[in-house]
Amino acid sequence: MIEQHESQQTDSPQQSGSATQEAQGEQQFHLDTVEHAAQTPDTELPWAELGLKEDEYQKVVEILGRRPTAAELAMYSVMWSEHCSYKSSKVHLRQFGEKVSDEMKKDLMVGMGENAGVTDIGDGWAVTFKIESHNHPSYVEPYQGAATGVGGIVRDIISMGARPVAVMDPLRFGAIDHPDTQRVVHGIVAGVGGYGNCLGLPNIGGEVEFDPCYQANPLVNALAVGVLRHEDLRLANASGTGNKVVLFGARTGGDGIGGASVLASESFDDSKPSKRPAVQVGDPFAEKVLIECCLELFQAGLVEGIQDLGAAGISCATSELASNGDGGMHVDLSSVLLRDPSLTPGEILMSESQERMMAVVTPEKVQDFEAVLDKWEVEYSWIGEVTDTGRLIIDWQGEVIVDVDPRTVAHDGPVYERPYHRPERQDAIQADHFTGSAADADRPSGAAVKDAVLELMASPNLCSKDWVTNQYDCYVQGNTAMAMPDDAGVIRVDERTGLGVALSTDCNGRYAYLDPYNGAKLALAEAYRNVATAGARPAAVSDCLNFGSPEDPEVMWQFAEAVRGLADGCLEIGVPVTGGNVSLYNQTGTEAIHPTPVVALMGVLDDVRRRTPSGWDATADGQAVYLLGTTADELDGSEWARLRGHLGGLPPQVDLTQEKLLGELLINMSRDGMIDAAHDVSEGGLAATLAEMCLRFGTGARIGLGEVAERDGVDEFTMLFSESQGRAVVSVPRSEEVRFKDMCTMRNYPFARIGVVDAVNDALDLMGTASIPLPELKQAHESTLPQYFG
Amino acid sequence: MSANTFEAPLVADLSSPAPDAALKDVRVGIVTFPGTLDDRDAARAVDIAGGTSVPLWHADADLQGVDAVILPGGFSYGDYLRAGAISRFAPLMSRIIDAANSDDALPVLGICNGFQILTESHLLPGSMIRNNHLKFICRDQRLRVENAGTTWTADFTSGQEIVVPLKNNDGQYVCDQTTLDMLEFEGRVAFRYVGHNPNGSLNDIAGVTNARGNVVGLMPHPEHAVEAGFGPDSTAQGQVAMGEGTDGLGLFTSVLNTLINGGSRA
Amino acid sequence: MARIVVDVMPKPEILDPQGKAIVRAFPHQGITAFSGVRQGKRFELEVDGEVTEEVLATARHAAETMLSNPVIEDVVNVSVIDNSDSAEA
Amino acid sequence: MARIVVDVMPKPEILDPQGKAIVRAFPHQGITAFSGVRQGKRFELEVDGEVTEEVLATARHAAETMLSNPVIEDVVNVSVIDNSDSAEA
Ligand SMILES: Nc1ncnc2c1ncn2[C@@H]1O[C@H](COP(=O)(O)OP(=O)(O)O)[C@@H](O)[C@H]1O
Ligand SMILES: [Mg+2]
Repeated sequence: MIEQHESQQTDSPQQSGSATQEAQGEQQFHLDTVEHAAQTPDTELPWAELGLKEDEYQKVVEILGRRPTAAELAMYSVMWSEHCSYKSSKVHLRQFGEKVSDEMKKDLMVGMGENAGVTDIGDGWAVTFKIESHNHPSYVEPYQGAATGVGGIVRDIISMGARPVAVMDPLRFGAIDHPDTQRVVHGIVAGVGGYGNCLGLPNIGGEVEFDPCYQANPLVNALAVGVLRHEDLRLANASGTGNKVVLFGARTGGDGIGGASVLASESFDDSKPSKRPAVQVGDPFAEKVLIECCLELFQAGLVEGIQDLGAAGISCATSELASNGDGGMHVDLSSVLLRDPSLTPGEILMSESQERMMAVVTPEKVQDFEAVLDKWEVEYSWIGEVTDTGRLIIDWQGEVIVDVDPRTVAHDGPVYERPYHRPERQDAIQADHFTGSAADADRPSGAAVKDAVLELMASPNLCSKDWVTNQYDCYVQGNTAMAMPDDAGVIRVDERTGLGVALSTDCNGRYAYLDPYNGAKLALAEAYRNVATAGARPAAVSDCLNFGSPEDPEVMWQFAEAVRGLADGCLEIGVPVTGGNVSLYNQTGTEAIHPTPVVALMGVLDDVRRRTPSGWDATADGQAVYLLGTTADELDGSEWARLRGHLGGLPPQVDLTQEKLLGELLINMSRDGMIDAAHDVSEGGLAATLAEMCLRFGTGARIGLGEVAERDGVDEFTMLFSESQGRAVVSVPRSEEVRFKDMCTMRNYPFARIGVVDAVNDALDLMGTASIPLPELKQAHESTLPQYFG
Repeated sequence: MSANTFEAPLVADLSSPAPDAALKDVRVGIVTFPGTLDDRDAARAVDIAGGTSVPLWHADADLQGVDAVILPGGFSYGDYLRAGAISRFAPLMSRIIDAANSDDALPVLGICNGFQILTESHLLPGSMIRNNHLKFICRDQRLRVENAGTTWTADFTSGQEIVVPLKNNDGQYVCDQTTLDMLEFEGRVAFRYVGHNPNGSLNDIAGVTNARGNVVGLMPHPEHAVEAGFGPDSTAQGQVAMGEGTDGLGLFTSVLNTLINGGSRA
Repeated sequence: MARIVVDVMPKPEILDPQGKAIVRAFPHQGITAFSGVRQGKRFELEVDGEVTEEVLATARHAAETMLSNPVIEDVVNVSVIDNSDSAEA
Repeated sequence: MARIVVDVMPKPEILDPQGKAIVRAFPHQGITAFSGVRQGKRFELEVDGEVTEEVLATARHAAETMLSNPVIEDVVNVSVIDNSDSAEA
């Protein structure tokens, strides 16, 4: 790329640069200063190579009133990239801020737009959480891509002033038997574990799905949650003229600027390495130290504002800190500590080296600040100070190379109204129902149901995920009240009172493919249900929207529909979106992934000891098993349809008013001790729910579905495998049955007694149909991943 | 408790206060190295057992007069080079090594990374290498207490089984044949894996003790099985309600009781 | 029995957290002679018969495809150790 | 700038799980020339000035005390690489 650029542009700044360089002797780079830029308006810059469109470049020129310097070009190009500026998605994401009621805002301390949203959970405690993608890097180098994905999201949480307390990892892989899936699965799982385990953050949940649409496009979404006292809240702003700006943590190297090596044209030194690493290597140990160091800084009140360094590195941190504060900052880039001394100023501004933070410190606290960093042996350098000029000015070896209004870099990026339209094939897709299709030829009945359930529970998407989750530490910190394989992860926040939070991440990409609007609502519904089954009151949403190319109007339609659906859904169910992340261009050639809007939902528990497990144990012997909700023929997009190679029709109906009602029931019943176990019905239908509840603690049940099937007007097969929403299975102690039934009746929620817990027979007995011995079920459930991955 | 507890053993005049109050006077230092993860968990375990936890910093030169020391789990220095290899050189480690080897026989427990630090420091024989399956593993593990005569196992009976979490990358215990014979002959295998050897450790060894029984190291994490609701789903007796397993508590009560009832068993 | 040695190092431009941790620990041991450390891997492949050109080619192939990750590592050496009992001193 | 190489290998009598996994994976890649694999570590120590006997002695000392654990590992090589830009080929 470099050679190409140099040979093409014989008239470029290099020419004049060579002369200057000779004159300056020691000067290694030709420095494209602001002054020089003003004098050489006609110089061509490699804006296209840096990913800017012509009109975007013209806008930069217009903003500055001159051509940008090479360093300014570097800043604008990374900050105006899709990843940093949300230029394709912004117009849609606005709905998350618009479709909110006052009630939803009640507990919101920090909403969208900051590093992560913050929710008041009472008693002076607040919780911050966010989910982000690291999809593309994880395909290139699975271990490091996944590891640095975890590292990045954790830094977002620290930058709010919070202590990170847990992580989660929704993952999507290609077909389980595809040759490349081995590499990707091993690398990504080891990477998530390698980083998270080393940070001492319990992994409390996530997802694993295999589908050919994710071939060459695995999804690695990472969630981190942190807790803080209200008074410890920190924001990313640089205020207080004269305050010092410090960069600390790892040194800056050439990481993550591979694609932008075109900037090497700043240099004339041929010996300069032309290769910049395309892959970032994480150093979880450095990040662990950084966490403890930051927490000590917060505790001692030593920082005014703080910002993590993620995408776009110093460009992002300086322009965001400056534009969110008093609006001015003066930085000397020469003081940045480098791992690779050959980096040019533009590269330093763009570098995405991991494990770095930037903070604003008042002059009188500088010494104390340094003492804390020295204690933790964290490297730092003071790189500038806050000014009241309204300008972000960056020097390099005594010369001004950047002089911009920081808002224009950080906030005034381009906004696209990308065209979108409903795909023509969507009607045909939605008309192709499973029931009655060729794939629906042989519905199992009678004794054959046993093999059907075993096949379902052994399938890649419903099999036990232990092979993955056993590689994650769920115990560290000693506050994990619940984790895999239960419906939600539960973390204690206050050791005295037991106050805590529950989290779940969910998305069914097949539903979203059939109907992106309702697919997004269904993801929300499932996350909501999972948190409520755990006994927690849903409080806040974060999302990670994984889609194909926004330049494809049909993909853009999927995106627009999903955002509309999620925003409408959140308003209906009364939980605000507090932040999230968009990942576009997840496609190979013209084939986009299924739209995958992952919803992460956080709920609050007054006492985490009261959380409800997703299965019954032997002490529950004889307890009544109830099904809440009703079942219809909704097999389109189901796991059963997937087993038979079918994807078409319409996803299950979603009624968020009903979901909310169900949630309230589950929360109240848990609090009042009316239920000992609860598990929602989702992928795989009632069959999967019952199987999982038996397998949770290895205790069986006797179930009769005849009556309830008759009530709902469906056959037993549909009863077992349909994925109708608004359902959960609970076990109720005999002494509580009257109260339980009264509560359902009072709230007018459909319920049916479908059986009893049976600790004696060691089987899931579908009476009159089939009996499945638990050892056989367990074997089927647990063998699949080890069989493929060892 | 101030001054030097080794010169003035706790036993001396602790007959009057209630036993609980006496335990409270035992100060157990928990060392934090850069990258230590389970320090707060170990401190919580000591406090739940009735003692008083005292945070210690690896770079300090002073043991603050603690009566016992725990080197907790984690990835000190990222486990770079070898697990425990860099921490072993911390200033506080020299103090701990001296005190453990001195006549006062300071009780020292190394859990997981702490165990690795103890072998790197040669306070305990052998070493840990990568798990034989090459993966990090987190599971609830059944163990047998083989030696109930150490400072850290006195509240158990020999042969008693417990269930505590195990979580590590490098948990495979190895040593040469002579050392292995010696450990077995002298009864210095403190804990053994039961039912399933999770990492390929020689002779199913999960933990060992030094000859005097004051220094014990083990790979599994007893501090994650001390508080009902936040531990394993089972105990050695069988299944319990979710998270209710507290079989690990015995290690922490052992040291407190041993110190109160007459110092270490040197 | 002969052995082939394969040496793999992290690419120079790639962060090497292990090397970094070691070089920062050295001064605490009074070791100040080294300004940088990088940690790589050394593999010893045992060959039962003779080390022919073909076997060496196979070793090079294994080094590039399995023993190293070309995205972040370089194979810096593939060579034969002759004496079978002790490595080069 | 010169570099000193330190090579550390697991002791022959100690199990080497990583080497074992590699030798088992080889046949799946059609590689059958090797009957055993052992994986060790290679350290490159950067020396700013000249590599004196003293510096080399320090390297040996570091190799024995820190870079290897004598219970499970042997230092099999401490030597100087001369050219500063590329490792031995
Ligand atoms: N990658 C992962 N990391 C951690 N936990 C996971 C992962 N994948 C699945 N799990 C856990 O396994 C359990 C089953 O997953 P899933 O069937 O997707 O749950 P649900 O249907 O309740 O959303 C849940 O507890 C989930 O959190
Ligand atoms: Mg669920």
